[in-house]
Amino acid sequence: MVDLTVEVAGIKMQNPVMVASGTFGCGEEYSSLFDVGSLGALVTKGITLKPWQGNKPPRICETPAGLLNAVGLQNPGVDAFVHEILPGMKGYGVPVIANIAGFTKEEFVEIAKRLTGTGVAGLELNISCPNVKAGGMALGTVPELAAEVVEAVVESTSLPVIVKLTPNVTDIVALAQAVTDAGARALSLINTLLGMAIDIKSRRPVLGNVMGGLSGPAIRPVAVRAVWQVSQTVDIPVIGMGGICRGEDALEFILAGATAVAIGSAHFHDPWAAMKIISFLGRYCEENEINDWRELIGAAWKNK
Amino acid sequence: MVDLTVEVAGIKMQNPVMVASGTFGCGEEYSSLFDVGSLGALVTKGITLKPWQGNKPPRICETPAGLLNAVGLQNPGVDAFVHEILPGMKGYGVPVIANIAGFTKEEFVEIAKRLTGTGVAGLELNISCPNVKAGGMALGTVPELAAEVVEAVVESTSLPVIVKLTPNVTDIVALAQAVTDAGARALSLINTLLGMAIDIKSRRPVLGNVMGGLSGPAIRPVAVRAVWQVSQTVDIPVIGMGGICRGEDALEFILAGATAVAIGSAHFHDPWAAMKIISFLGRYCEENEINDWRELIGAAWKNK
Amino acid sequence: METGRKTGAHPSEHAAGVLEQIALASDCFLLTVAAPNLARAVSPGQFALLGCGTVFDPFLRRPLSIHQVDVERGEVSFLYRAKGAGTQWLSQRRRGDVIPVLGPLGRGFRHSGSGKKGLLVGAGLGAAPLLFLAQELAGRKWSLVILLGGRTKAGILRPDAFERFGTLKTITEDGSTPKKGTIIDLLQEELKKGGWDTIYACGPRAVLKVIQGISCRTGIPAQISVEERMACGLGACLGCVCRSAHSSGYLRVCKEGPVFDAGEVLLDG
Amino acid sequence: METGRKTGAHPSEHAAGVLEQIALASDCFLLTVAAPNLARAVSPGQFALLGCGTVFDPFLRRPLSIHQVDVERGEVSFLYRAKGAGTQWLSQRRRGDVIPVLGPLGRGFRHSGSGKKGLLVGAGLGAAPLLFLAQELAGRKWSLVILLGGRTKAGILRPDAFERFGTLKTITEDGSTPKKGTIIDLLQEELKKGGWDTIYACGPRAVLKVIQGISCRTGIPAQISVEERMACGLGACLGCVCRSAHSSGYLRVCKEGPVFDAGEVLLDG
Ligand SMILES: Cc1cc2nc3c(=O)[nH]c(=O)nc-3n(C[C@H](O)[C@H](O)[C@H](O)COP(=O)(O)OP(=O)(O)OC[C@H]3O[C@@H](n4cnc5c(N)ncnc54)[C@H](O)[C@@H]3O)c2cc1C
Ligand SMILES: Cc1cc2nc3c(=O)[nH]c(=O)nc-3n(C[C@H](O)[C@H](O)[C@H](O)COP(=O)(O)OP(=O)(O)OC[C@H]3O[C@@H](n4cnc5c(N)ncnc54)[C@H](O)[C@@H]3O)c2cc1C
Ligand SMILES: Cc1cc2nc3c(=O)[nH]c(=O)nc-3n(C[C@H](O)[C@H](O)[C@H](O)COP(=O)(O)O)c2cc1C
Ligand SMILES: Cc1cc2nc3c(=O)[nH]c(=O)nc-3n(C[C@H](O)[C@H](O)[C@H](O)COP(=O)(O)O)c2cc1C
Ligand code: FES
Ligand code: FES
Repeated sequence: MVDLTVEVAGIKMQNPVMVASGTFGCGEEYSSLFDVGSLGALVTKGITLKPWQGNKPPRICETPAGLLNAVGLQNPGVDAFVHEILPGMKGYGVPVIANIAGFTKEEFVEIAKRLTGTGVAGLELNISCPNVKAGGMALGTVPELAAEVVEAVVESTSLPVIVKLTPNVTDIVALAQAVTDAGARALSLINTLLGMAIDIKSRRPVLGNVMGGLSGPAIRPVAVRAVWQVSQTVDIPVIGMGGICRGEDALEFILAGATAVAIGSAHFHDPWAAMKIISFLGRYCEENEINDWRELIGAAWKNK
Repeated sequence: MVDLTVEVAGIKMQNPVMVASGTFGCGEEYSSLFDVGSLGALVTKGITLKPWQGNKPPRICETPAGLLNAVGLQNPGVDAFVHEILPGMKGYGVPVIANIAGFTKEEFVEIAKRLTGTGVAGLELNISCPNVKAGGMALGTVPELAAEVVEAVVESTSLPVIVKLTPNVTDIVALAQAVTDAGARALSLINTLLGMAIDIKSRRPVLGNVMGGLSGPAIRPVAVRAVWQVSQTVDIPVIGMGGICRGEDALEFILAGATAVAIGSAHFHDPWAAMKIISFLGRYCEENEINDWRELIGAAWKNK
Repeated sequence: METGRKTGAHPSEHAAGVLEQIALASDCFLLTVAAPNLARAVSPGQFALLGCGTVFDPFLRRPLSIHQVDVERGEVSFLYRAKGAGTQWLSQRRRGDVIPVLGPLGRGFRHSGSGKKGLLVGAGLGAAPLLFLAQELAGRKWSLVILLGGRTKAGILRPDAFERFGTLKTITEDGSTPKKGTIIDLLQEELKKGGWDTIYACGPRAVLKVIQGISCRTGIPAQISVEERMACGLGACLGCVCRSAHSSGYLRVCKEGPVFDAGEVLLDG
Repeated sequence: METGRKTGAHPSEHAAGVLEQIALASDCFLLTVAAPNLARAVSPGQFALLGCGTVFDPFLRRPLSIHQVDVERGEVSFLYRAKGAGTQWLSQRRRGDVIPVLGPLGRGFRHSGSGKKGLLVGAGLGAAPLLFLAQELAGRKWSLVILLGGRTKAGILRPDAFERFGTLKTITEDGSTPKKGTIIDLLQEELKKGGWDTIYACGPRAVLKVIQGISCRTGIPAQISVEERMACGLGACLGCVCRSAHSSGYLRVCKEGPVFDAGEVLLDG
């Protein structure tokens, strides 16, 4: 068996294939389909300080080669997460990364504190959810504000802090640089693109929340571009995501500079997508006689 | 026959279906397929001051439900355009809108001057082409800079000035507001999303230019969102574009607030796309007994 | 003892070979596939997600109720309307083609005891999940009255199949059946006769809402099969929710539903 | 007088019904469609854009050379490799399916006079445009030697069809034909015999580049059919360019090509 291990933000993973926040529930939902313990890492749905209901339906709208979602952070809050959900998630024996979303800097810090020492392997700061109106977006689009939040969280926890960036900005590199300087140990790229759809029958927006986040293969070129730009600039690892559906797509992100990848919307098209991607990477390394798969990281810009 | 006429930036069109810059050549290429004179308006490929070679191939890369292009403003320059191309384009009897791209404010002004009085019906300022490195992008992403260019062009020509915005910004509304205040008579939304693809065989970027612009149905939700946001803010007409392939898509943009639509990448999927969309709109109005189709503009936010 | 969900019926993927695709009237199709494991595992009211299309457009799988099951032959049928791109693609599959089918999914109809009196109400495509239910209830000696409504006579789907399991009554909006009116008219008429143990209903939201009201007023328990746009179908993405009547939160149609007790959910968004 | 492009052969859309889809070896297919107007209008070396897939993925049409034409029966054939999503979709079309075909497109092979000596060089799928050309040249009493190369014997496509129009010589990299080596080896050998009027070639870029060199050194005119990624196929989008050898600009493969004189283009990007 090929060695696919990797370390991201100090988190050791048996392979670089994670799941993307919000698309994989607590893992349990998929556990009857395959061995969830064979993933690189689990990432939770966004966790807020208080329980959060999320947006009114419809929350999903299919688009060409993708979908819009406006789930809007429905979750039971950090305390219920720790007591009711986390124990089950830890049971798979792979690192659990908590995706957290505060509406203010102070909330981010408070959530981080409550998760410290609970056994989560790291925090993924979602400073970029397009489905939350209360400031989440602004936080993630202004380098200084983003850096402030990251710094505060880093100071308040011993857990490694991964920062998830939005592509809905003029300059993602500046943002990446700012949060790296503020102490991020890794970056997740990308969150969804802000989009919407209108139902021509009702002549009204399809989504209950009007706007939503676009994900799936449709956005893959935007995500590859972000990974390519950012991974050449910062010296912390990048977790690539956005439309990865097949092994070939995962490899594209790795060549662009991703040290790990996360599979999100692909689960909706093929629930076995992540499993197939793991096999693909192993097979690819074997067939191409690659001893250390990490040579492939950023190969598209390293080897000219 | 239903009346589909409309006026955008003072330009009278027999219907609201235009073509998107760079996807329709000089019109001639499509004239053996259908009557180019039945379009609402023609829009030229980006015109620069001097002849411009464009980027090295490959320039095209298919992506899920879309494509990346890195053509990069290949054109014979404004003077050759006026003498060699424009006469043919005017021959179809529909307004010809010149899409212009300067590398500096002064160039924009100079191109505008040379086009004034030549019979073009208006100018579409491309301050947003992602395939030109020399400043084009920065111009289009900073409201103050964009406004400066627009103001200068507006002062230098009697032609109506339409401004084409990039979606690769944090706040497209701020940009729209700034160029509107600077004298734009209409806005074109959206140009392509910045993206890229890597060939896993060669392990190098697919496009000769590395990055390119993403267009086609994949980006439609982003474009609809931009039209929805901007049309509610500014009081000049918005020309919607980005992934419009079918009559239903065009209607979606109109409901979102577009006063006209432009068909781009759809031509590559179905060269008759624009013709089919015009028929659809006529039929739709008849079937729904809509006397004035313009009632539909922005209906998704006007009628709640 | 409440039944209706087979224990251990975990969802899995079935590479389902198309056996038959029959075009019924009004864009509706009856698709039968070979899926023996699914046939064995599924209960009435549950659904499956069908992968449609060749590459990534359509991207999402389409949820369809299980319409009919033949465990012995290992066959599962779906009754559906070819509406958009996904179901149109589906309707073009022919014998020998293979469709990826994820199922069984969701919580189906509940029923207890035997020899009860059930009223099945199917408006249009709402007939889809009711045939399998009718078969099961008839097998438990329930006496059933099945009401089917449509806009036209062609919209009354599979009347012959339903007649095998109970008394079928139909109504159409254009009067192309003897009775003219809406399914609700027919239902009101039937309710007057009294003695019903449970109402089972599927159809457009407007119809389900009326039935919620009827159930509340009359006290006759009702179960309704609800539709919402879905992504994962497994309860993981929180995409398919419906407002809960008992808490301030939401219930997942793909997990807590699609069949809800009439009083469980609010159907106004 | 130069011929090769029929006057007034404007492109148009053909709803082409599939007549036959034959699987040749090594993922290659011979697809024959009914397209009488296209059959009449097209010349050797021209191509068509085939719409692939049901919705918007694949999005772009696939360019394929015209392989064979039967004007009387109104049939057009394509010879292609099922590689990615588009051509795989194509390879699954069966008799009765309809494919949107836009053509004829581009500038085909040029030839003048009759009774000349032509050398046709097809590497792998490069055979595709050469059969139609061989037929036309043979009809003008050209004497042809046709060189086909492949990695294996299965990669030598349609040898029987080619043999009808000239002397066929083949070579494979693995030696599964009597001759082992590359198409270039075979070409060098043939060139030694001298007396050639024109070389016509299609195949991978590396092969075409060698032929450009040979044409330049020997002075034998050569025409090469070039591939580039395309969007519109009509010359409108400037997507498919190739560097011009005579100016500092670019030529459109879909309009000025796909067949170029060997000296017209630079193949290094
Ligand atoms: C649990 C469940 C069971 C169902 N059972 C049946 C059945 O047995 N027979 C039948 O004809 N229909 C059934 N439906 C509705 C069916 O799923 C939709 O008609 C179908 O998904 C539409 O897909 P399309 O490709 O035709 O339309 P499109 O317009 O292309 O669909 C676009 C997107 O919207 C979704 N969508 C559109 N309409 C609906 C809807 N009414 N409910 C949920 N999602 C929708 C699609 O799944 C897709 O993601 C069921 C829905 C649910 C939720
Ligand atoms: C003028 C011309 C004539 C051709 N004639 C033939 C022929 O007769 N037989 C044959 O087998 N092939 C031919 N090709 C190549 C053929 O177009 C590609 O193999 C095909 O488009 C690949 O599509 P796909 O769906 O298999 O691959 P994908 O990888 O899914 O294609 C992705 C995109 O890249 C493009 N692409 C990939 N490879 C090529 C290529 N080599 N040339 C141009 N575009 C490419 C596709 O068109 C599509 O837009 C020709 C190409 C051109 C330009
Ligand atoms: C239904 C859904 C819910 C999501 N919820 C979250 C979330 O709670 N927090 C977050 O950071 N990202 C969330 N995302 C974004 C994904 O994690 C991912 O960044 C994005 O979808 C792009 O990847 P994909 O194209 O592979 O899905 C969600 C995406 C989807 C589709
Ligand atoms: C091949 C190609 C060339 C383009 N060239 C230009 C251009 O020269 N100037 C410009 O403003 N936009 C250009 N565009 C952008 C389109 O005009 C349009 O804004 C964009 O493609 C989105 O619309 P679509 O999805 O319908 O193609 C080009 C797009 C494509 C695909
Ligand atoms: S569809 Fe994902 S939770 Fe129901
Ligand atoms: S493909 Fe558009 S110019 Fe050749």
